[in-house]
Amino acid sequence: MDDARGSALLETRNLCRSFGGVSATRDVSIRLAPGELHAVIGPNGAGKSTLVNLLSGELAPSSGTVHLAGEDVTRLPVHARVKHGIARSFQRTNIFKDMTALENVRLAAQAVHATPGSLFRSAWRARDLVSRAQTALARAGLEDRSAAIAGTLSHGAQRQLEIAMTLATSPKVLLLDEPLAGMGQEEGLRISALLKALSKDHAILLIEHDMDFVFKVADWMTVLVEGAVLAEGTPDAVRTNAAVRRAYLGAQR
Amino acid sequence: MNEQTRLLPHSRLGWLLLAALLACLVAAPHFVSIYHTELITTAMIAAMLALSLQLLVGGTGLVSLGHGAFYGLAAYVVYLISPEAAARPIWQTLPAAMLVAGLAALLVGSLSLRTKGFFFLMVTLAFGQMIFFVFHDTKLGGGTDGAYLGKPLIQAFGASLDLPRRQRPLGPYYVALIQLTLMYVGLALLMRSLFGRILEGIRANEHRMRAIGFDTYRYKLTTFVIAGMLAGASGHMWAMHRGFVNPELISWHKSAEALLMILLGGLGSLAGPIVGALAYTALGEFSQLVTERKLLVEGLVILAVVLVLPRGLTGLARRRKAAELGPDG
Amino acid sequence: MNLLAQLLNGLQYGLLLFLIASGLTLVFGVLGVINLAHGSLFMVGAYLAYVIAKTTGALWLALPAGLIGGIMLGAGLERFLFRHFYHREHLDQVLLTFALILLFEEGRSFLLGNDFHSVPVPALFDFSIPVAPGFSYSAYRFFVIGCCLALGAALYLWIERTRMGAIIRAAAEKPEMVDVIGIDARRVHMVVFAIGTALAVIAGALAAPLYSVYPGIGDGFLIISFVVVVIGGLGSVSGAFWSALLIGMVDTLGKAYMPAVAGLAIYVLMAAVLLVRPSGLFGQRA
Amino acid sequence: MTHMTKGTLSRRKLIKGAAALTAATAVPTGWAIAQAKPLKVGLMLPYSGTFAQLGENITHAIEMVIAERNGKFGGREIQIIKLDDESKPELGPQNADRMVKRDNVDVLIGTVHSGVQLGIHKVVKESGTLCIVPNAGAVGVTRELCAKNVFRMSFSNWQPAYGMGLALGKRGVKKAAWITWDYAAGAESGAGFKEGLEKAGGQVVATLTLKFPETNFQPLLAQIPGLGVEAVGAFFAGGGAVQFVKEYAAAGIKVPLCGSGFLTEGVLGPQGAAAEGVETALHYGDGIDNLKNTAFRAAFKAKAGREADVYAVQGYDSAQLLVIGLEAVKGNMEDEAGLYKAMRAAKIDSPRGPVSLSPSQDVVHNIYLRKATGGLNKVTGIAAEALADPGTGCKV
Repeated sequence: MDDARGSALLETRNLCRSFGGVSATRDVSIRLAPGELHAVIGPNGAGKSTLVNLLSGELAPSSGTVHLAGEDVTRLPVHARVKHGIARSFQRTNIFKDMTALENVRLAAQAVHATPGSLFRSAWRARDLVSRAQTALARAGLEDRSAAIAGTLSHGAQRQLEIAMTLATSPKVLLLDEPLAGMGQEEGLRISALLKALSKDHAILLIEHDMDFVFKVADWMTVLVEGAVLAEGTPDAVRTNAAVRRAYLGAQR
Repeated sequence: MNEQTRLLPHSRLGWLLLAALLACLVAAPHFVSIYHTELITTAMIAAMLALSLQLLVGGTGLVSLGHGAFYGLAAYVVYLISPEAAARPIWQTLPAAMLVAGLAALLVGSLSLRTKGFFFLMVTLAFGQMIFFVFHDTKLGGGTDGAYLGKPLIQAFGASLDLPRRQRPLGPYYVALIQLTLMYVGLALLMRSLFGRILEGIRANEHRMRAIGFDTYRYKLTTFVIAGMLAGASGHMWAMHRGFVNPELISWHKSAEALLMILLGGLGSLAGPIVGALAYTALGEFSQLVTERKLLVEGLVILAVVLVLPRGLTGLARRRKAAELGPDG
Repeated sequence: MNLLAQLLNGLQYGLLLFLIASGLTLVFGVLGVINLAHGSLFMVGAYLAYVIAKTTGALWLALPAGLIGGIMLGAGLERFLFRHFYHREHLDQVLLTFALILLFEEGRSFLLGNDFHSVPVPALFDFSIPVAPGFSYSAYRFFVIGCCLALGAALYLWIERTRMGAIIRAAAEKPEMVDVIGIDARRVHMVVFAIGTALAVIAGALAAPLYSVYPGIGDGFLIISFVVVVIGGLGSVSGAFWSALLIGMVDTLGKAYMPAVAGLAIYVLMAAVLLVRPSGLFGQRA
Repeated sequence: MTHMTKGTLSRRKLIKGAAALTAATAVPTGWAIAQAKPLKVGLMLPYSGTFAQLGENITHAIEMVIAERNGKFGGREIQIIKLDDESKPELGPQNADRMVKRDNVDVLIGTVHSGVQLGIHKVVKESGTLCIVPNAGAVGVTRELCAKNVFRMSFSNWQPAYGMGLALGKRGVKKAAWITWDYAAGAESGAGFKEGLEKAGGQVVATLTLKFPETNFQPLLAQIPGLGVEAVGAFFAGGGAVQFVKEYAAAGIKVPLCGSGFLTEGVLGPQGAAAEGVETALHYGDGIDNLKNTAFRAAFKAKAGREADVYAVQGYDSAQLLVIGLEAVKGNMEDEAGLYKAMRAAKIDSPRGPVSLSPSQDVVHNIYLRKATGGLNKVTGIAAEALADPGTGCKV
C-alpha cells in the first residue's frame, strides 16, 4: 500500500507524546506523499492538534521520530523546520492583526528568503520579498486586499491570509489545522477550491471537522482515536471501515 | 501610508516637532545658566538610557528590569580604564564601555531570554542586582561609596576640549546631544530595516514568528545586546559628564526609572523616551523645589500616568491628531 | 563544630524566604500579575511589629494583627488596584507596583520616620540555647522556625485539601482555567492576593526582632524572593519551599565558609538552573 | 531641596533691604560690593532618610555659632542655604552642582555620607569652592584625593579604630578579630584597628565581613568561638550596631567586644543591657569635663531640645573653623591664600578638647577610650592623644 503512494515526503515513526501521565499521541506512524492531500480525522480529544504540533515542532515527542524527505527532523525546533519546508496554519486564526495583509505575508517570506546580509536594509526596499508576498497573496485569493489591516479583514479572509503566510515560506509540506473553522458556506467553497489547487504542488496534511468536505477532497485519510491510529486508507475504504463507523462516524451522525 | 514603521512619527508634523526639539536643544546652552546646561546634559543621558531600553520595550516587547546594570557597568568601565589623573581619548573609552556592556548583555540575555514574561522580568532584575553587588561589595570600584575619575575630560586624537571653566559644561553637552541624535537616527533606521520588522513581529506575536520560520531567540538576543551596548554608551557619557561612579547607577531602580520615562513619554514611539526623560528630569527638579516628599510626587505621577495616560505624552499628541483626522487617521 | 549553628541559620533564613516567596509565586501563578511591592508588604509587617512592640509591649500581638491586617490590606489592594491590571501589559504592572513601593516608603517615612529601630525579642523567648561550644542560639529563632513550618503546613493543606486549593492548583498550571471557572474567579483572586499579602506581612513581623526595621528592608528580601521563585518554578508553592531552603542554605554556608564569593553564589545557582531548566526546578512551564 | 528656616528667611529679607539701601546712597567699589553681599554658606546635609537627625544636629550647632557671632563671620553677614542630599550618593554630584553652580555658595559645609562626600569633593575640587566636612570619614578625602580647599573637622574612619587597637595592644591583647560591613568605612576602620593593635604588639588574626547594610550576623557570630581570640573589634553604626551588639550578647560569646565608637554612639538606649561594658574609642564621649563642653551642651539643649552628640560637636567645630578663616581675611573670600593659611593654623578650643589641623587639613584630636555604663559612653581615658590621620598620599 505504501508503494502505491510513492515515497514519503513526511513520515512519522512510532510517535508518542504524553502530558503528565496522559498519552495524547500513541505510537503514530503515518506517511505523507508528495502531491497528496492527507486528512486526519477523529473525535474531539483524539490528539489531532497534538499531532500537528509534533509535526511542526511546537511539541517535542516523548519518543519516536519525524522524517522529512528521509531526513530526521525530530530534534529541529519550529523555525528550523519551516526552513526545511514544513509550514503550518493555526486552528485559531493567528496573524499579525495590526499589520497590513501584505506585511503579514512579507514577514513570512522574509523568514525563509531574506539573506542575513540584507537584514539591515530598509524593509521598503526589499522588492524581492514584496513580490514573493504578492504572489502568495494572489495564490490565496487576496491580491486585492493586500493593503488592508489584517485585523479588519473578514474571518474568511483572515483564514486565507493564514494560508498565504504559509505559502510565502515556499513549503513542501503544508499542515493545515481546520482551515474551514468558523466559515460560512461560500467562504468554505473558496477555501476548498484553494486546497485542491494547492495539493497539486504541495503535500498537505489537513485536519478538519467538516466530513463532507474531507471525504470530497482527501486522497488519503487517517483516523485517530484516543491518540492512536484506528484506521487509514482512501476515503472510500475509511467510509466503509466498520471500526471507524463504530467508533467515530456512528457517534457523530 | 502602506508600510509605516510603528515607532516613528506618522506625519510631517511629527518630524517637524522632532526637528524643533533638536533645534531647541542645540540653542539651549546660549539661553540658560551653566547649572541648567548641565541639568539638560543629565536629562539627555537619561534619554539615551530610556531610548536604548525602548528598543527592547516598545520595539520588541521585552520588559527588562536589568537594563540599568549595563548603563552602570559602562560607567564603571570608564573609571576602571582611566589612568589616575589623566584622561583617555573618547575613541578608546566609548568602544570599551560599549563592548563590556554588550558582553554583559550577551551573558545575561542568553540566560534570561530562555524565559518569558514574569520570569524574564525577575531574572533580568536578579542578574542586574548581581552586577550591582559585584561593585557594591568589592573594592573594584570603590565599594558602596563609589569612586570618581581623576580627569573625565572628553578628549579625542590628542586634542582635548580645553574650554575655559565657564564654558566647560558645553563640551559634554554637545557630545551628549550628538550621541543622542545619532542614537535616535540609528534606531529609526534599524526599526525601518528588515531586522526592525522582525522585532515588530516578535512584539506583536512571537509564537507566530517562530511558526513562520524565525529563530526569535537569536533576534531577541541580538536586540538585547544592541540595547545593552547603547545603554553602555549612555553610561559612558554619564561617567564623562559627572566624573563619578557609584553602585546606585547599577541598581534596578535605575531600570525602573528608565521604564517610567518610556511610559511617561509614550510607549509607541522612539521620541517618547526622549520627551519622557526631559519631562522626568524637569519633574524631579520641580518637586525638589516645592516639597520634601519627592518620592510621594514621583509615586503619584507614576500612578497617574499608568491609570490615566497609558499612552504617554507623545500618545497625547497622537490621540489629538487622530481625533482631528477622524477614525482613519 | 559550628556547622550545626550554620545549618540552623540556613534553615531559619530559608523558611522566612519561603513565606515571602510563596505569596509571590501564588500571585504570579494564579493572578498573572507581577508585584514588585511584595517587599513593601514585608516592610509593612516589620514596622507593624515594631509599632505593636513599642505601644503595647506585647510583640506576640503582631502575629494575629499581621494575619488580619495583611488579609485586609491584600483584599483592599486587590479590590481597588490590582483587579484592574490583570489584563494590562507587564510594563504597566511593573510601574504600578513600583509606584506602590515609593508610596509605601513615603508613607512609612511620614508615619514613622526614617530611623533604624530594633525590636526587642518577646520576653518569653528572650533566652539562648547553647548549640555549640561557646555559642548559643536565640530561642526566638527556634520560635520563628516553628512558626514558618506551621504556616507552611497550613498553606500546604489549604492548597492540597480544599476546593479552592484545587482551583488554585489548576489555575497555576493553566491560566486559562481562571477564566473558565467564571463566577468564582473574583473570589479566588481576592483570597489568593489576601493570603499572599498576609504571608509577607507575617514574615515581616516575625523577622523584625531578628533583623531590626529600617527603610528599604523589603528591597533585599524582594530580590532574593525573585530568585527563589525563579528556581522554584512559577506558581509552585512546594517548589518555592524547597528552593527557599536551598537558597537559605547556600547563602548562609557561603557567607560562613566562602565569604568572598557568597554574594554571587545564589545568582550563579540561578544561572545554572536557567541553563538546565528554564522553567525552574519544580515548574510546569516556562 | 532648598528650604530655609523661618529665622534665616527673615534675616535674608533684611539683608536684601540693607544691600539696596547701600546701593542707593553710594557707588561702591567692587570689593565693597562683595563685602556688602552676604556670605552664602551652603549646608548640604541629609535632612531626610536614615541620617536625617545627624544632619539636623550639625545644622543646629552651626546655627549656634552664627548666633553667637550675631550673624556675622569676619564682618560678613552669613546667609544659610540648605539642601537635603538624602544621603543618596548617586545624586551627590548633581546636588553639589546645585549648591555651587545654581546657588553660587561661597562655602559648602557637607556632608554625612561618605559616598555623597565623594560627589561633593569632585565638584568643589573643580570649582575651587571652600568645603568643610562636618562628618563623612572617608579617608581618601584627606589622603590621595586631598585638596587645598577641603578641610575636615569630624574624623577619619581610621582614627577611632586605631585608638581602640592601640589601647587593646597596650593592655596586652595579642590576638583579636575584626568584624564589620564590607564597605569602605568598614575597611578603613579595619585598617586603623590593625595598625593600632600591631603598633602595640598585637595581631588581627581574622577579619569577618558581611554585605552592607545587611543585618544577618549569625553566620559570622557562629565562627567567633572557634577563632581563639582575646578580643573582637567591630565597626557598625546606627541600627546595624544595635542589632549587632544585641545578637553578640544573645549568642553568649565570652570574648569581650570592643570597637570604633560608632558601635555604641547614640544607640545605647535600644541596645540596653546588651551593650553594658562594651568598650569603644571615639573623639568624644560622656563626661568630658571641661568648661567649653558643659557650656556647649547646655546651649545645644536649649536650642535643639535634645542632648548634644558627637555630630553636633563636629558641626560646631566646622563653623568655628570657618570663623577663624574669615576673621583672618576680614571676610574677603578672594584672599584664598590667607584664608587657607589661617584655617590650617587654627587651634580650636572644642567641646571635645583641643583640636588642630594636620598638614592634609584633617582634624587632629584626642581619641578617648569609653565604656558603656548605664546608658552612657563614659570616658575612661585617652586612647591616643592628638591623633592625626597619616594622610598618606596627600600633596597639598
